[in-house]
Amino acid sequence: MLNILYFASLREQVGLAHESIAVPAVATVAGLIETLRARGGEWPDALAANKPWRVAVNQEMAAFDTPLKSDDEVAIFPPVTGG
Amino acid sequence: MLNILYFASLREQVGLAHESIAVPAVATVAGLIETLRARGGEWPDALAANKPWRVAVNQEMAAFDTPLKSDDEVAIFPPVTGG
Amino acid sequence: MPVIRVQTADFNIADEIALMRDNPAIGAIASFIGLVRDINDGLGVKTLTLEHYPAMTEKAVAAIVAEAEARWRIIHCTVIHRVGELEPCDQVVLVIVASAHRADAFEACQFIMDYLKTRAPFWKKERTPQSARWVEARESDAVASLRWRAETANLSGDRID
Amino acid sequence: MPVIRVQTADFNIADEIALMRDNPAIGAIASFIGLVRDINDGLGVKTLTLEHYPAMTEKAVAAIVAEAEARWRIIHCTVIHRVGELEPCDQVVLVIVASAHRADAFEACQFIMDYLKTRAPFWKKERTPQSARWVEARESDAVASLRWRAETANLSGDRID
Repeated sequence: MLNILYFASLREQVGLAHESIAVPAVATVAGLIETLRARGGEWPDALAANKPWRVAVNQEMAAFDTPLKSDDEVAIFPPVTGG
Repeated sequence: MLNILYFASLREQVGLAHESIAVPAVATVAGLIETLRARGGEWPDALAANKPWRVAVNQEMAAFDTPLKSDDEVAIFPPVTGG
Repeated sequence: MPVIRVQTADFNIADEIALMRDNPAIGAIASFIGLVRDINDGLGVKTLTLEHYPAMTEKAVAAIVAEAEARWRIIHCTVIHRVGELEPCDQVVLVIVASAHRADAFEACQFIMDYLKTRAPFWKKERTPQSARWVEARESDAVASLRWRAETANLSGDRID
Repeated sequence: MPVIRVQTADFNIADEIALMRDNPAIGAIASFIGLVRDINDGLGVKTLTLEHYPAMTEKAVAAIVAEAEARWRIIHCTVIHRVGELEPCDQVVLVIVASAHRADAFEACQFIMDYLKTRAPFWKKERTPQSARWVEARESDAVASLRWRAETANLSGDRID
């Protein structure tokens, strides 16, 4: 299972802080994003291609083609605004 | 009278922290420097043309042609090293 | 070892500097404190809530500090970032860099702040009398962060003591 | 009004920041502390004595701060410079600049330090076990100071928040 985390405005928009998803369907970050968008509701808008959301895999910033494996922790969030 | 001050290594070299000099002979910074060099002893070396001494007139950095008048405070010192 | 802390509690810059200062090789300490402003884009801010991604935060900050240590001659570095609810005038972030010479300290401190703004997983939510909204990332912060890449080519050039 | 002090006593950076911090327009405080190092050009420094030109010092520092205030958006500025006899690890100088945004604070703080090094009438004498000698001005400090002239042309360019 992948452990998925959502933060900040994205968390509020999808109404979910974390969830678990089976791996087979989502072998890369791109695949995971497609799977989430396909849920409909707020998801296609929250993860729209023209929005600046970011993905981290196992606490490291990831790219669209970053592969995913079982037990990975995937975080999806808007651009950071700390400091 | 001009009030002349010497600081740091220059003060130690000429062995003098301050003195007063009559104005007429020294109408510019350049004239004052010439007058001091003419004393001989440590003075020509301390105020040698190739040394990086600086001059302030009335607490503002001055140039060779800065005019001097009665009661001016003239300070002569090596490049600053604070901070 | 750098000091990296994420905490709800306030911090005292003098206490943090005192912890590193007993080293006569240090000639320069540059530091930065970020504070909550009451005005952001013209709205009156009443509170600012900082959310973060706990598992990633210290790792991300440590990576930023490690990059600074690879680029500049740093003797000690402290980064403290607060989370939770803050008010105007509250301290948000503290970066301290100690070096032999001031150019290293100043540049590394500025680099760490620029990268914290664009690479560390913190998010700010502002509450004004009218509403609550997530602060949007600034283009200017992205630009500030990118300029360090452009400067990489000059790294072996003249240094200022 | 900027705070400018020349004193023999030590200072506490947190106390000085506390005096200016109660202003919710301030978002960024950049600061710098210069410390006495025990090694300078390979010699073991035991004491460092700072001489200055009392009548000129505060005037010169005030002129440097005024120039920084003309170049950057500064909300508050503090400069404290110690004189007299100091030892390794002692604090020598403190510069604090508070602004709305960090680029102004960082740049103004660095500018003030560069100009203090080349324009304020302080002189350092080091005592080592072998001897006493006046510290020579560094070419690198002159270079650091001159670069701000070169950058003047860019002052109206992009600013970083």
